[in-house]
Amino acid sequence: MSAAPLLSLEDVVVRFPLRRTVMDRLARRPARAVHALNGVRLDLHRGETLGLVGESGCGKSTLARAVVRLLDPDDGRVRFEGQDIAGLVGAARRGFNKRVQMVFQDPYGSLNPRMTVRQVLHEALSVHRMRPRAAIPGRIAELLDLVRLPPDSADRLPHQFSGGQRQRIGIARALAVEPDLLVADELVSALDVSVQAQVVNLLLDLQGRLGLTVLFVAHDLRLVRHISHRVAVMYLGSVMEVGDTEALFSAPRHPYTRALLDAAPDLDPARRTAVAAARGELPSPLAVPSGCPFHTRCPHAFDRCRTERPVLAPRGPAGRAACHLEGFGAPA
Amino acid sequence: MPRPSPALAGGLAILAALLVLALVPGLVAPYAPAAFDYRAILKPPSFAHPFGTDNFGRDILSRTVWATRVDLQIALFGTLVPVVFGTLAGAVVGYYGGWVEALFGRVVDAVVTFPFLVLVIAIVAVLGPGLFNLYIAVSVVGWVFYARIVAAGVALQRRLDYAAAARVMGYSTPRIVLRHLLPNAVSAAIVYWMTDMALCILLGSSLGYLGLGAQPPTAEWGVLIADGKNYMNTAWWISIFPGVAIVLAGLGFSLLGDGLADLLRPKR
Amino acid sequence: AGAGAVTRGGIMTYGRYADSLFLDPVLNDANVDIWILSNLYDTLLLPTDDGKGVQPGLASAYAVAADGKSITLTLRDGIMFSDGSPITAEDVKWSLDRARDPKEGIWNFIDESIGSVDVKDPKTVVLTLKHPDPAIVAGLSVFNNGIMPKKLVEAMPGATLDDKAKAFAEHPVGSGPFAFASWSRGQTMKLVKNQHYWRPGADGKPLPYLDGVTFEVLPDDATRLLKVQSGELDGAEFVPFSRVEELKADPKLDMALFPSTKVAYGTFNVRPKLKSGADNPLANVKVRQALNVAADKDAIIAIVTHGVGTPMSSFMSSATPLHAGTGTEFPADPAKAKALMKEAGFEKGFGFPVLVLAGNVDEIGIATALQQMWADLGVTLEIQQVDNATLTARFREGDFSMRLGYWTDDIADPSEIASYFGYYPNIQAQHSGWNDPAFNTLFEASQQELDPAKRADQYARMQAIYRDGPTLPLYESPYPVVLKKSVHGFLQIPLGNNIFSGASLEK
Amino acid sequence: MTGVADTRPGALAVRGLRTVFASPAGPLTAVDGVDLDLAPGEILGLVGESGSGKSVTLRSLLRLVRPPGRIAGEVLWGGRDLLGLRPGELRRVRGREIATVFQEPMTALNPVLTVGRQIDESLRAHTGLDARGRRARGVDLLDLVGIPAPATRLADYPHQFSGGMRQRAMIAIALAGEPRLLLADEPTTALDVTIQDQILKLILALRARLGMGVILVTHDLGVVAQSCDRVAVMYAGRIVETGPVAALFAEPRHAYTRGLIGSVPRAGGERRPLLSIDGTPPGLGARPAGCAFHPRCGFATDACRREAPPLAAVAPGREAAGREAPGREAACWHHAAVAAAGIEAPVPEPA
Amino acid sequence: MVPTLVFILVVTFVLVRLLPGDPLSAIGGDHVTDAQVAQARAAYGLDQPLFAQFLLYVRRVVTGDLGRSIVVQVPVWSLVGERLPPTMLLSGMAVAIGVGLAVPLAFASALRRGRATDLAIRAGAQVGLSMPVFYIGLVLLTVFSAHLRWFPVGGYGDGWGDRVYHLFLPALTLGVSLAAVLMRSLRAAIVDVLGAEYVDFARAKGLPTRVILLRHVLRNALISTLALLGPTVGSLLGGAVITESVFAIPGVGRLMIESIYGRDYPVIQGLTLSLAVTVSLAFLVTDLIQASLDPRVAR
Ligand SMILES: Nc1ncnc2c1ncn2[C@@H]1O[C@H](COP(=O)(O)OP(=O)(O)OP(=O)(O)O)[C@@H](O)[C@H]1O
Ligand SMILES: Nc1ncnc2c1ncn2[C@@H]1O[C@H](COP(=O)(O)OP(=O)(O)OP(=O)(O)O)[C@@H](O)[C@H]1O
Ligand SMILES: [Mg+2]
Ligand SMILES: [Mg+2]
Repeated sequence: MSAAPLLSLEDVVVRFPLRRTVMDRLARRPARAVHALNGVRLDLHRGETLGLVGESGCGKSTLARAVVRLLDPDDGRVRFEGQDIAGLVGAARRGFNKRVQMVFQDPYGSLNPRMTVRQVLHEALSVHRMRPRAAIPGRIAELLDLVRLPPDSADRLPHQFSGGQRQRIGIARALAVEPDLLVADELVSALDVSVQAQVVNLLLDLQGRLGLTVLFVAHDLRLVRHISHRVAVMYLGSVMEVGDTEALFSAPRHPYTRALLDAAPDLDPARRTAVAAARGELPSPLAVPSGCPFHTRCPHAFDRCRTERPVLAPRGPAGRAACHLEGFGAPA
Repeated sequence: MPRPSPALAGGLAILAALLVLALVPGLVAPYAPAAFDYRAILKPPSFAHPFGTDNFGRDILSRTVWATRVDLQIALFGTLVPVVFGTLAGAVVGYYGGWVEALFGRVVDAVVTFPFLVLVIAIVAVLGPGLFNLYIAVSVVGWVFYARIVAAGVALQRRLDYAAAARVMGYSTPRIVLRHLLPNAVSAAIVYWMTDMALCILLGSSLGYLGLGAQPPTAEWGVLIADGKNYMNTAWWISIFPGVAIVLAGLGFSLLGDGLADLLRPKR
Repeated sequence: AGAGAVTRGGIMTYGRYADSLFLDPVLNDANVDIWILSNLYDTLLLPTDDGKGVQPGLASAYAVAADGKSITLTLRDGIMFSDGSPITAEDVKWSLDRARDPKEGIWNFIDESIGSVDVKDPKTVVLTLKHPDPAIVAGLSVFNNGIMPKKLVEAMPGATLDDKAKAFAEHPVGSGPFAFASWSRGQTMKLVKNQHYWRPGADGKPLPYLDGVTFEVLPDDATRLLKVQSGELDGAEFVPFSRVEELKADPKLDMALFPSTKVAYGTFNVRPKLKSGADNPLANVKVRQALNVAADKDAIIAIVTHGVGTPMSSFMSSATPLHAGTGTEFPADPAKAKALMKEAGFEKGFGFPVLVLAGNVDEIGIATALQQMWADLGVTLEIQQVDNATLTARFREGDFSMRLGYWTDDIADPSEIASYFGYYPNIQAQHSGWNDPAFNTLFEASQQELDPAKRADQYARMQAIYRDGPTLPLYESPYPVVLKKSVHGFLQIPLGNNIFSGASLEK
Repeated sequence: MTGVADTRPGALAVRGLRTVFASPAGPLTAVDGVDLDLAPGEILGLVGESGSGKSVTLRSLLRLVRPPGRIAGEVLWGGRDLLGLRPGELRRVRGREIATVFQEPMTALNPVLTVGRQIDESLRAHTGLDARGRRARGVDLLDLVGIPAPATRLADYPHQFSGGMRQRAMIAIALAGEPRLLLADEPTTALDVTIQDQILKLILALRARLGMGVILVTHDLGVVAQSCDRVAVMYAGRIVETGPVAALFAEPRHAYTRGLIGSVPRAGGERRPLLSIDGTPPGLGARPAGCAFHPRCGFATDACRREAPPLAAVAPGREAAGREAPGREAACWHHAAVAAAGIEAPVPEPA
Repeated sequence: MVPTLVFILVVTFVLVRLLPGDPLSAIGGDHVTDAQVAQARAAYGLDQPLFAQFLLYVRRVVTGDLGRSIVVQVPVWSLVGERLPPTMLLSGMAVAIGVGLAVPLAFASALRRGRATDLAIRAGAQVGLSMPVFYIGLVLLTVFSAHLRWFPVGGYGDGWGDRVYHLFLPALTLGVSLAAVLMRSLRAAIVDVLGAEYVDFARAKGLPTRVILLRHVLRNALISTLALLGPTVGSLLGGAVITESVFAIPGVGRLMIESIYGRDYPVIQGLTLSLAVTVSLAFLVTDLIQASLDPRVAR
């Protein structure tokens, strides 16, 4: 994987300033901001599936939105095939979005409740002139087949579908413009396990058949492990560790990754523990701790962790971790 | 197609009946609305005049029926511009948010704090009395309420994933606002519209009391009620029947509003 | 109300349709004030109860010089302001000088003929006139010539006399039968008996009989009457005609219809071109006459006044001195109306708007009836309700086709109505643009004519000429006042003045 | 069919529980004849797909289903039928003997009342403590569920708490009446894994300390594996399989359970298709005849389409172990075939 | 608030001067000659260019001087000071009555949803909404004052107790339509809140029904309905214009109409300004109440 990455994030920073209320002004409280992304550096290679995990609020969705240009970074840049996407306007921007698509978490909110499946797909195909007018109905049928929706679903409204079927419609909409990169933000989180499995199977299948590059955002470690070639672990707006799936799961090199893995309930009833894997709660993204953001909960934290922010440094053959304990998790 | 709710059916039935009266008042009204009969002044309800007569000997039944046309017009034209313009303005405000929203907030403040009656009286005084100018006056103010409702709706819809999806699909802003967000954001405004139409009729009657509404001899429910004010003790029938008509119309609009609210609520 | 056994004491509460604006006799200009000011400020002469003549007031006697060019007034002995200070000749001169100053208020036209006011001795004041004025004696009984305490006004804070007068008017001290006590604007005004009033009552002791009068402001007609019916008020003005019958039937109430100089009429714009530049059919006297005879006054009286009014027989009321009409002016005659229209070349009719005062039930009633009556001529009348200010402004600019209105005399002399209705140089004959040289000449002559017979003849001719004038005479109507049966002696004279000095409450 | 009801205090026996919602389109049966047994101090996991009736079952136990829902059957709590109690008696059971914890602490806590107030009203309803005593107890309770500086947090509103703390607060409220049974409807689904882990450990610790039983409703088989003694699997308003956790996970006896377990990715199977269940659960109004699962089932035969299998013991000999370790039950005509198929084998397509 | 007030000031200033006629045409009536009009205009500075007039006005307003009424010749401050309290008391009582009626009715209606009580209450609300204010007022007056003699026929009274007594019927008149509006919204809110999970949780806690309804349901339902109250105050003032006429209350509503009809520029401007401030304050108060009921909007 030495070829140029398809997409790369370079020290991306995103902040959401909080609205100051009258009381804030009166009390002369300074303007505050949610630090959603604090300098994220990440590459996405052509044809791979990169899993992105982390606890709620750590910035996964923000990252995904920055990638598809639903928001612009306050600092740093996102490059697609080497080009800074922040500069794209008009037709160029539309062209970019044609190649980078997204599917969303919420099976209920991500489809316009008043548009039939046919209207949704027709709009995508015709706005981007994917097919001549006459060929559009045929293409719609193809797309439905691709995501394994029955052909008679075209004229139904979203509320007439189950959650899993809706996610398929979302996928079909994204695939209609034949993108290179598909960003899937918590695509299956809202679904039942059985339906999750259906959609995951579909995604695996499509990725192989169409050669898609996928950014798979999720908080379920088992799922991410199942679907990804590589995995990145985020915490409070920073990437803590990134590496090949197998290596990362079998020998995590960051205490946070370790804690996440330990906290995830194992399917095997025999492996019970009485003590919680991680202590404390997630700090507020309004006041990200200095130094290593995880130091407040890390059992291994020492003075340096509190003051100096560790950078993502190579660990092992194909991974990187942002931890001052270089030897953490290394095979003895 | 699901069975229409009782509210919707009831509302539609009432309004359809009123609409028929408005279109062909002659069907029910035995006399011309402005026809005098000096020999039958202030007569109580009788066979010849089922609702009685007023101080000009005009037939209250006929006037009440003919007034339907005027009042439905008031309801419609008094709200038409606010609905259309307010909806579009609200869409823009709701979509862009930020300083546009802040500015709009100021406008709302000003409109809500400004005594409405002053404005109406002023406009009527400048432009002359009559229904058309009444429409202008209520339109100047009314659009704000629709805009506020729609803006809130659009702002809500804008945050949903399907709006983000439309942007990721590379659709233009007008397409997103008009085709995607607006259809999902207008139902509250439409429901409010129904209430507003009833309120508009009522406003017409308050202004009629002040002489600023429909001009004589036009029969209009509010004016008819105001006409009967001095005869409450001696000729109650002058104002009772138009009063019933107003209540009925209000009921029709409000039922229709409730019914539409059910109907327009997007299915989940 | 028998004069024999009057009871004294008690406070009479009286419901008014609107509040006073302010209580200065010179600067104010509205009926809401004019009609009650005489209770606070006495004049040198007082109008008689029939409104047609004068009787002695603060002046116990007056003498007009033979040439008619001066008037000598003798002040009554022992007259005092309500605070007990004496009313002096200086106060009289000061008050009259202020009242006739053309820079003060709008009523100075009444005193236009006065050249100077001189104090001859502490009891005698002499008015020197610029020219003989048959109306000046009556003029001295008009509210704006009310006598005010010079010293107290001048002691008020304020840079100018106007400022002082305005400050004084908030807590006035006057010479009338009642003294100002308190005022909550828009709600109540309380007057109390002036302990120093000069005029004796039927029992020989000074008037008034009442301890005080309280005005309550009740703008809504129905509410005002309810308050009398429920016994909370002793009386109320402006009873809607539609309620007169009903109240007459109430055994506890006395539905009084005081004779008045009030006339209701329409005014046409008679200029050949309208403000918009369009031709004005109403400029044609035949058209106006056609409209006049097409309007059935009796029907209008039946509808609008519920039979209480009477048709006008001249442009002025029959209670106005020198009134000269007999019988209904322009009795209804549909056939003649059609003929006249044909003669005038308007066989097919035309349309024009009429301005009426917004919310005024009487005017709307009249207009609605006219609309119906004229429809037979092919005339479409469009009713436009406007507020008073708009009405006056458009009227003054000649920007109208027709308006409705009513008038009451303020002075017991026909010159006031004649000058406003017909004499072009004053206000263009009610702003109608009607300019009849013969009328103007007659009027000017009558203003200096001291011979009553000649003057009567001049007025008869003016009234005849005015039949081609700009108005649509409609009806005269009394002042409808409802009183409790226990109220005696209250009077509203034809000029509108509410006279409480003779009122008493039966215990 | 499950055996005789356990009448000991702290034991729960549910028999033939049915909950039906009236709707314009006809009755909707959300819970369709559920039998459950819970020994005192036992933790029972209730799993199943969304809409299978887990929450309604739980709410029906305390008659918390709102109109137009109607509940039938028996809920024997220490031998007393809760469905027959008068409102006043029921109130004394609710919160005092049986407490409830909901999934979304943000919506289950009243946003406009302080946490202290919400604990206080429970204490007021179920203890005789005076104001000072209640306050002291409130501090104790917050401390018990692991909220730092409890005395100061009593005055806070729910929105001032983090998600995990809210869930702890709700548990504290539930514990106010010192209940013998805790009904927990997805208490950790809204939480992050690390917090979920903490809360589950808390519940286990409290069970050990207070000896109360727990019914834990969840989607997550991992949660069941890590915290429950026994598990009941629901499908379309029925219990389709129950049994001790380890045994059931090792060898599912119902095709639905098998599909559920197979849908969860497991280490070693990366990027290979999962053992999913095709299709979607049936609607409440249109439950298929016979076994409700048959349209999605690869093992289905005509028998399944004809007749609904009863929930019956499937591991003979284990029943003798007694109530403390009731044996396995499944409602499947082909439980032997399912057990034989194992959880690794590819899915047979439904016929 | 300040920019809003400035905006309103400018609009009012321009608007009232667009009106046909001027103070003098309003008061002088038929008696005024053209010369007298010109003279009076000059005396009041109305002959100056509009902009100059505005500057002068603003300069004075900034120093707290609202000017003097042209028609009744009293300082605007004292006029407004006299007339504002009755309207405020009236509106306050109307709100109290409106809320007092709306809360129990909304509860009764929401708890018996779809049954006869509910339908009756909602139909009543519809009638309340559809009746012109002046008509309700006159009916109440006729029945309760004229016939039953329970209340005085209009007026304002002296002293607090008497005033409350006098204002009861007018406040009821306004309160009826207000109650109808509030009832509808509150009913919807209660229905919503009854479905909230914290109500289930409260029941699961074994709380008595009364506590659940008052502490949990009402309080939360009021929050959304309160948001409606602020804007209603504005329309309440509109309704007050007519109520004040019918019941002869010396309030600002009537003063406003009279001043507009009288073209009393300083009074119209002063009134608009003080009404705008009052309404803004009403908004502020509802915000504060809302904040006290809803800790989430506080901070
Ligand atoms: N539009 C926004 N305005 C303000 N804050 C925001 C906005 N969007 C996200 N945030 C905040 O930014 C932080 C990161 O949010 P993000 O949605 O990226 O997290 P996430 O990792 O996707 O969480 P989850 O797993 O809950 O989806 C959070 O604290 C969130 O509250
Ligand atoms: N009040 C109600 N009226 C009508 N149907 C209801 C009502 N409450 C629940 N249901 C229906 O009952 C069925 C069971 O719902 P329940 O909430 O118990 O499912 P669940 O297993 O808890 O699902 P989830 O995992 O999504 O919480 C669902 O189909 C639901 O739509
Ligand atoms: Mg997210
Ligand atoms: Mg549930």
